[in-house]
Amino acid sequence: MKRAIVIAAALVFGGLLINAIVDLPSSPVNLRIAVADNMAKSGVSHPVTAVLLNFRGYDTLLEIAVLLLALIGLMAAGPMLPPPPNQPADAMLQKLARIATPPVIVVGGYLLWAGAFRPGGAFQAGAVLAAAMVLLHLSGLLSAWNAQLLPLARRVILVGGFVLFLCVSVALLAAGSLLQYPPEQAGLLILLIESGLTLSLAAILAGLFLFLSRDNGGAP
Amino acid sequence: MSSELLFAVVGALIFTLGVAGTILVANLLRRILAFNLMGSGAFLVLVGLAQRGGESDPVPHAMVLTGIVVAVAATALALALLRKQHEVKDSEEELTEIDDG
Amino acid sequence: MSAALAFDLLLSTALVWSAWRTITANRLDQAVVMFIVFGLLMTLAWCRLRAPDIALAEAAIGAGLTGALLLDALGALRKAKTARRRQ
Amino acid sequence: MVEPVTFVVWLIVLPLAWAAAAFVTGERIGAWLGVVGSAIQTFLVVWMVATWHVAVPVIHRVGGWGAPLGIDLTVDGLALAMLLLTQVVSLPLTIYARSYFSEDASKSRHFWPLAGFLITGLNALFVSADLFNIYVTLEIVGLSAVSLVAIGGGKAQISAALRYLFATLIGSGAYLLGVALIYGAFGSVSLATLIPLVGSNPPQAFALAGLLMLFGLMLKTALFPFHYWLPPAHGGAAAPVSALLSALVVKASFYLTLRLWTELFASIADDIAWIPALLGAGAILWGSWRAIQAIRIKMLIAYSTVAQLGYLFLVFPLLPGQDAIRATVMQACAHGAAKAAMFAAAGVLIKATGQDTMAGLAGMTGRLPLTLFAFGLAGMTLMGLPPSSGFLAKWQLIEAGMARDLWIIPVVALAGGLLTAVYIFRILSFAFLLSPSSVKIATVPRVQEWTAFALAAGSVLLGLRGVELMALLPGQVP
Repeated sequence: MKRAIVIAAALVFGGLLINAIVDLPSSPVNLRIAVADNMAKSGVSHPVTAVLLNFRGYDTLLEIAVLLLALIGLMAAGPMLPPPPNQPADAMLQKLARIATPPVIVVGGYLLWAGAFRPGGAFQAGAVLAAAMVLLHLSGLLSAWNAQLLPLARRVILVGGFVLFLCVSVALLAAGSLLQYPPEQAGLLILLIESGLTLSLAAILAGLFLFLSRDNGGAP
Repeated sequence: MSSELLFAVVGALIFTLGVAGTILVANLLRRILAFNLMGSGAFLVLVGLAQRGGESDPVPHAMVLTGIVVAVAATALALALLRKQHEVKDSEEELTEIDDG
Repeated sequence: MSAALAFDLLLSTALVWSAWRTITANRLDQAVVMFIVFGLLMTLAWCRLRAPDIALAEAAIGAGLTGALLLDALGALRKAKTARRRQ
Repeated sequence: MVEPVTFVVWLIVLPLAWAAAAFVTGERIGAWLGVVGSAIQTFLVVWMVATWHVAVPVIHRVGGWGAPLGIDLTVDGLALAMLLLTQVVSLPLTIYARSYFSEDASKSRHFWPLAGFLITGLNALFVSADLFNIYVTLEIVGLSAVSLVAIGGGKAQISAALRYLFATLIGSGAYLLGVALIYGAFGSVSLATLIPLVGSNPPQAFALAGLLMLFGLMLKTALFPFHYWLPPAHGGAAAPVSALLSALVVKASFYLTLRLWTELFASIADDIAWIPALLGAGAILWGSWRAIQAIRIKMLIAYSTVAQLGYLFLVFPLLPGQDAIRATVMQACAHGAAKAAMFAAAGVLIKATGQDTMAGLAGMTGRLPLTLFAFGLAGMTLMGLPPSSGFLAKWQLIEAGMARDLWIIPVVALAGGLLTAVYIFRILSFAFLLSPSSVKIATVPRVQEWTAFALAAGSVLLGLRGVELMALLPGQVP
């Protein structure tokens, strides 16, 4: 009964939604023009990076907060089993991981640097580095993290990029408002923020996996 | 219909599927999948609809990047809670078994 | 009909189909695999929408990391289940 | 001289900073950072209120770009009232929490960073004038609230957190699709840009977006019948968390509902205003009924929240009338302070007796008089007895309803007050009438009793100072 009602409601809703989308006249505001007009003052030449780190940089600051708090929530609530002893993993896989890691780091660095003028940036770079860490973990070269015993250095790396971003945002209050970059220094400041974010994002994204991954291989 | 509008319509369909799934599916891991479908559908509507004139628009691109990161944060939290729930269930069942014995 | 639009129609069908299978697949592992396929198809869709930044992020985070998290969770839940049966 | 409006940025930055610092330093320093940070925030917001004299909203353009390219923060009287409520309630709760969690390092280690992010999210939400930015703040609030519920780590907390998580995620998913449709329809997500563009004949996608966003927000506010997730989450969490959630978190999504209803969606809202009012009436009756039947103290308080949230929605047919907004803001503040006091007092009672049942309260008046007095005062506010702020809120609600000949509103409000009296007296009767049991009670630090009492006394005294609070709202004249 519930099933039939939900499916019927979903059909009606989907129909209305598609009808509304297809019927829509063109929009009165066009932000592409505003973005293009202000690109010269943004400090970067890739429009998406300009929106992400400058025009709507405040969204990004809060978004890193979401990521960080989800990681803390995960540590607070996640499985509390002790990490298993390192499994002697497949030698072939370890060799592969060892060979793959340096180029992956190079790719991450490239993506970070490329973000200023073409697709790429801190998120993609951080995600690629996090993937490398997950790969190292799966091949047994990097052990899982224990949420209950987190060394100070690791905590600092996890929040470092966010704190750097926050400090730059607040320092720029002197110019009048939060995150108001002076156009001449905008490029440099954005690169600084993105470099910090890349390291922290890599740690946080990998942490989402490494804090949870407790029972790989171990017999129950 | 332009390709962009086509993707917006597909996004609407996927969102609807996701909502129905989140409500109807009992298994919690599946509900997490369904919730992710909702998000992807909304992202497709956002970009597809904004670009229905055929011109690329960087503002929704940045919003979707933000949205993808928020979605993975929510998914990881949900999975952590789900795994903890299983762990708690297991240990409590063991306890009752010990009590019974 | 142009080749591009034909490709988009094909991609759209595949997207909706994989989303449908994600919800309706009989087994949980099939559902997770279908979801990862869906993520990869989304990456293609972002390329078609001229959003390479999102395509990169979707491939790395949406399909990659989320997929790894889901597979890991699936393994853990399954192990918990067999452990319970054995008792 | 520094303009007080720049303080609003500090209300967002400060809790972010102490949340991050508390994560690095651990629970002992983190607790102090939380208390000191909340004290500074309270000081700033009080200063803002004291120097507030403008009738037009004050705008802070983040990045210096200005909407629609950038994101604007807008402070008006309504936002300021909510900022005041948030800081004034969270300061005593941080002091309470520092004592409450002092014996349990594994819980407080995560409590402080999460509480900091939660307060950031609330403050940022109240002042954001950008629909997509509001989505991000909603996610901060939702995910940190869910994580806080899960901190206990017990079976009940984890399932409550999961249920809450799915509800809040469906809510924000619906909201996000609404934002996508609005960006598609108008090309902007800035409220200031959108409001003049809507006009009298908006496209169908706009109406659909309105329904999606308002539905998502009502789900997050736990409006009956979407309240299913609230009682286990608020009733199962640790006492300081329950207090934060019931007093503030549900008010945030309510605030957004009110704001979008009267500003952005005014053209479509008039025809459907009876729906939230009807659901609100349902919430008052159903929530009170379940509270009367409750066996556990915290479940009673949680169901009371479901009922009290109903009052907030009763005024919707009277919007955008200024008297209606005043009544509902007063109710939000009264309930915020009183409910925080009640959960704090319940936390003391549960720690002392070691059990969360009404029967455990037998004869507690002799042993914890201050805490029971606090509970009684908070109950007075919820019932709406003079001179409490709850009385002021209900009085304004009844007056606004009668001014428009909507008699049903006063009738429901008075019936709700009677039902509230039933469950408040029921819980007090256990404490007063039953003979003291011989069970030994644990000692609870006095600071927890006093903070609970301060919040309860505040909820009553606000009734005498209601005019000053209401003076913040003249900008809302239609």
